[in-house]
Amino acid sequence: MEPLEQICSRLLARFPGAEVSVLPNPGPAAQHSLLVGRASVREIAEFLRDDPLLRLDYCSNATGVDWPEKVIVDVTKVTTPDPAGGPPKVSEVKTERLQPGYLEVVYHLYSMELRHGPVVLRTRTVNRTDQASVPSLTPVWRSAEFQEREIFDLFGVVFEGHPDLRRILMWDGFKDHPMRRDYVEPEDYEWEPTPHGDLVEKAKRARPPVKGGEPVA
Amino acid sequence: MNAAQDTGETLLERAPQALRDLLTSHLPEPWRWFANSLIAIVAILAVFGLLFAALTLAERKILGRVQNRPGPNRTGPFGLLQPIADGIKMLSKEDIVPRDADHLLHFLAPVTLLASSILAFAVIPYGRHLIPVELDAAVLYFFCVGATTELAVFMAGWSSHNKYSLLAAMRALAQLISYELPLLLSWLPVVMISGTLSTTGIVAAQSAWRWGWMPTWHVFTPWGLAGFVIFMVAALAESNRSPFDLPEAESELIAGHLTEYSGCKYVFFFMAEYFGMTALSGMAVTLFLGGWHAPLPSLEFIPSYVWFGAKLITLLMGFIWIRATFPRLRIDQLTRFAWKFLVPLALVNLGTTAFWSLSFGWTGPLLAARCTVAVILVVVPFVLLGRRLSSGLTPRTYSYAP
Amino acid sequence: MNPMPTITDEERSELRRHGILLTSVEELYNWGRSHSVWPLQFGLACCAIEMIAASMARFDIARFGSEVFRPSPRQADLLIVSGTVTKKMAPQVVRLWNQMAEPKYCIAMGACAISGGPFKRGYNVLKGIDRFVPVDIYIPGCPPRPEALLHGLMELQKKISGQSISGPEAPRHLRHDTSCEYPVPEFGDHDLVPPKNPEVWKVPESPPKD
Amino acid sequence: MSPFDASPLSPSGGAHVRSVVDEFHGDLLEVSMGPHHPSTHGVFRMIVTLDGERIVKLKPVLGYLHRNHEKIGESTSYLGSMPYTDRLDYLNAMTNNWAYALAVERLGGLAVPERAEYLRVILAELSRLQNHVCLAGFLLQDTGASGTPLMYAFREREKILELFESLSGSRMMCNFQRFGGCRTDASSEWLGQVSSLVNGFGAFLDEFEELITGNEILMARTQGVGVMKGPAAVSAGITGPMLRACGVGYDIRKVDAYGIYPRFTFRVPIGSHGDTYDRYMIRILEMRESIGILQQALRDIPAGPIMDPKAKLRGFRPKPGESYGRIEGPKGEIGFYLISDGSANPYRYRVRPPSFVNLTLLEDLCLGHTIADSVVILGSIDIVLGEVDR
Repeated sequence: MEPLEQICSRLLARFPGAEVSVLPNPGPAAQHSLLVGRASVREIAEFLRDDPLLRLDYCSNATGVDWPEKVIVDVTKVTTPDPAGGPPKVSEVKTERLQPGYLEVVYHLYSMELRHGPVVLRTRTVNRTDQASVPSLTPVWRSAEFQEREIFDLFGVVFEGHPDLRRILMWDGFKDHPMRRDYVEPEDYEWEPTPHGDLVEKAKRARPPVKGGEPVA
Repeated sequence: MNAAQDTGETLLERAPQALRDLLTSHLPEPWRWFANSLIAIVAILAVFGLLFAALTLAERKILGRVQNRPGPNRTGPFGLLQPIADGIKMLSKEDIVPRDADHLLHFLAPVTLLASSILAFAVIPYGRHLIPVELDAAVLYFFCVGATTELAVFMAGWSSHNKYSLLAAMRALAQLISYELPLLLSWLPVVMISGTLSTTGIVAAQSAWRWGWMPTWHVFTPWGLAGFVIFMVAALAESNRSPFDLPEAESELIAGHLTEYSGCKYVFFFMAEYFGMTALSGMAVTLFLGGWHAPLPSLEFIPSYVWFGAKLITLLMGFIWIRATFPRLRIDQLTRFAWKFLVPLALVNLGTTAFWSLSFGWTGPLLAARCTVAVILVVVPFVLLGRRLSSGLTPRTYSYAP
Repeated sequence: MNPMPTITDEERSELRRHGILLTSVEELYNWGRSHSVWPLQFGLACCAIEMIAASMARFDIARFGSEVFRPSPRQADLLIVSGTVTKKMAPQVVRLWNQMAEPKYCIAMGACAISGGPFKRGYNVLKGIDRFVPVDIYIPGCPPRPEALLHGLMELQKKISGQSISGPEAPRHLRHDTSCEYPVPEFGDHDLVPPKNPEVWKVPESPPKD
Repeated sequence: MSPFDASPLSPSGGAHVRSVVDEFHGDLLEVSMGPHHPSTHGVFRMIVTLDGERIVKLKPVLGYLHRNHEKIGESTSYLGSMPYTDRLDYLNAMTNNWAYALAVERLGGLAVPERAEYLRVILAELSRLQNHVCLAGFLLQDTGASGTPLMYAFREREKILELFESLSGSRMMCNFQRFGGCRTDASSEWLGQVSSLVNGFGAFLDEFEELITGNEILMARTQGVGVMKGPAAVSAGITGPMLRACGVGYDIRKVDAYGIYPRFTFRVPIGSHGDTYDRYMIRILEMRESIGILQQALRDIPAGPIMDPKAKLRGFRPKPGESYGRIEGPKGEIGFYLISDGSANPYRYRVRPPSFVNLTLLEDLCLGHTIADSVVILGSIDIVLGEVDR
């Protein structure tokens, strides 16, 4: 299979306005990924599927990743010359900036015909609340049908154009999306005999006050 | 019932009769008839009730044997008391009637089913002198009573107010009506040959010996063999046994029409299934296997009811064996099998029987011709229809990826 | 008049050894119930495979008369909760339990059915089926071996044999002060409503010493 | 038509929500099969709309065994997730372990000693044998064969489980593979036991096939039932024996050549009809190939260490990055997708379960068939709910 950079440049040539970039994977696995903008992900997916050199006809895995907003601390060194003529004073200035959170959908694509892969395709939502939608790739690969429903259920990514977007694993009246990192699960640990760290803490919190016993929060 | 004074009759042969007479001989005439009938009813209920218990155990034991395992062996010696434990439990279990069910029909279904299956026992000759009711149209009566089961199964399915039960009821109707026809057609030849609808008459027609040792049972003629096989297949379907146990198909319809039945009513259904199976086997013995006749002249000293019992149990074991080994058919395949295979075969078999009956007097080389023609008339349609039925179904060969 | 002579259990078993069977309605009833426990054909997760294995040739639950796995709850006596009960599944399990005809028993098979087991931390995992259904026998293990299930069945038989028809020890279905129907929980926003049945399950009074 | 002319939406309407219109104004019956049903292989549920007995609409409902595997995996260390993977596809703990170990090894850049690779192959193929033999038994059970084939299948399964137990200490939940090798070494007696089992397995398969494969009822129930076409299967991401039954010879053991599979000679059987019978037969044939692989592996297994000395099990903190590792499990492609942020727990832990994706085409396969067929088709897909719902 041709290298990912080449695919990326071919894509840019084919779809001039598209946002396509290669997102490197720093780990030893070296499975780099194609980061594609929401707007053009459907066309690019179709191109990847139908291009005779790639023929990525098989979408093996589709999954979501939650990247909540986080505070990134940028440290810049500021050098102020010492008025006394000594060595210049180096001080660190910390600026905090808020990286907005987003949800990411990752597709692992293989070719059954040409027997190569994987090409990792990623796309991102604008944020995690009101604009958490990306185009559905189910019309391109049917195998995404259930997996996208699962991502919708557990992460809350809304797939535009999905034929049957309903909750799949949780019940219909369920609120929230439990795989998000800030999901607070209902606590009903009344009793926890095994020392499971945080479980014991949760159990202690939920325990009813004991008469004459140790005070329980 | 007059006691025929055959020469070979032993004391044991007359024992059931004698015992009854001992009990009722002192009664005045109308009461005596009443007592005699009552004793017959009690005897049938007792014998077949026990046979039902033994059969459930035998089924579990034989299934176990087929499947490499011991089967029930903890309840009593060798697990012999297992049916009793099951009975105690089932009869003492809560009886649930679903709120939305049709209460009257829900109650009537098992009762009707059980009653009609017990009624079928009335006309089967169990031994030389053992027949509860001597009817001229006994065979007709038997199958009329048997047809009531369809009604009862549908009642059960409809009244339960359960979708699975309803589907099962639809299946049951389709299945039972489809198989009623081959069942009826399969015993018509017997009536044609023996010229009577009375079961005792049919048994009597099979009492002679050919060449001094070979019994003239109907199953030993070409048309009789075909009729017997058709009868048994249809009987399997009529009694909802595997591989035709579609109304009760566990893997699709939970327990079919039984889904909403618990406790005592469930036992009734269960009993009726086994009673029906037993009655149909008993009728098969009567129609095709020479009734209570011994298979060899030298074995006639053994009482006739023992022979009847032995043949009956052999057939019942066949039912169990089939259950242990076959997958289940689908409903369309099931009806297709009845209409496209069994019914034509049974109709051809009528023709074969007519030929057999017309060529009654043929001897010498003509006798050989008679047998050959009859065999051809049975085998050729069987092969042709069978081939059509299973066309396209073959084991396949597989290739390997490059 | 003398009161009816009573006979002790030892005497009775002594007599039985000599071939004299003395029994009472109670004993016969309990014997019948305990030797014909038909389980519901109902599997949840990993433990279900071991439950199937227990009914297969090597372990053969049929020896105890229990191989009749009935698919319909109406005809079953024993609910084997074999595996993780999720919150989505819990109402179904309770409903099945309600659909079974008395006398009925429940075995919690495996760590998950007892307490949530390894999946206790899950947001969708019920932390023990005994929050909604009264459990007769707990079989620990993940999953318990088929032998353990057979042992659980034997313990259940012992438990049934020890019940008396009347009095405070009577089984549930023979008493008038208890209901045989259990409320089915409903789906809430995050959890079941209610999360437990206080009639059946009570928070342990005194937590164990840490 | 080449099997790769992928069209994502099948002619039957595919992924679209079907609205059912009954032309004859007859009543359609909606039946909810499951989550408690004898033949849904666990707590699977199908909402089936029936016209008589014919299926006009079928909607699978999942999640009754959703036990939050992925969420738990994200708050557990890399080593701590290994026992949880056992409980995904609880028939095949060994292959689940391997897939997870493979993903972590890629994430951390670990090597695996040769003897461990051989052990993995032996255990994976044993796992495949017992999975396929169970599937054959369950499938026949679904056709109504009152338990007999299942009993014979479980007889062989028990023998294999005994081997697993003597090696790992547990019958089903083996927790045997580690990233960088295996947990315990196999003794030569154990290998001898495997060898005698493998040598006898062919005879068992012959017996089993003789008993049931040629049965006309079985053929009538399975041939032409639930036909799946190659293009639809490729697009729907069907993998494993199901995919190969419709003529696509895609086997990850050959394609990815992970582990030491290139060293073995084996063939990949493919079907031509794509129906339930093919799915059954492909598994029988795969078992025969597995016997060959096992014999080669048992012959060639070298002595040596079973763990990579550089692998650190406790407190394993891979560098930030991500990896996707997949193997050919008995049910299809089982993959693990891990994202590391450098801490002791994975940032994202995702299982790509084969049975879950294989269910995608369930409705298409069942439409037009009867309710009895739907049970058989579901049986031939070979789902395990622990994996479908996770």
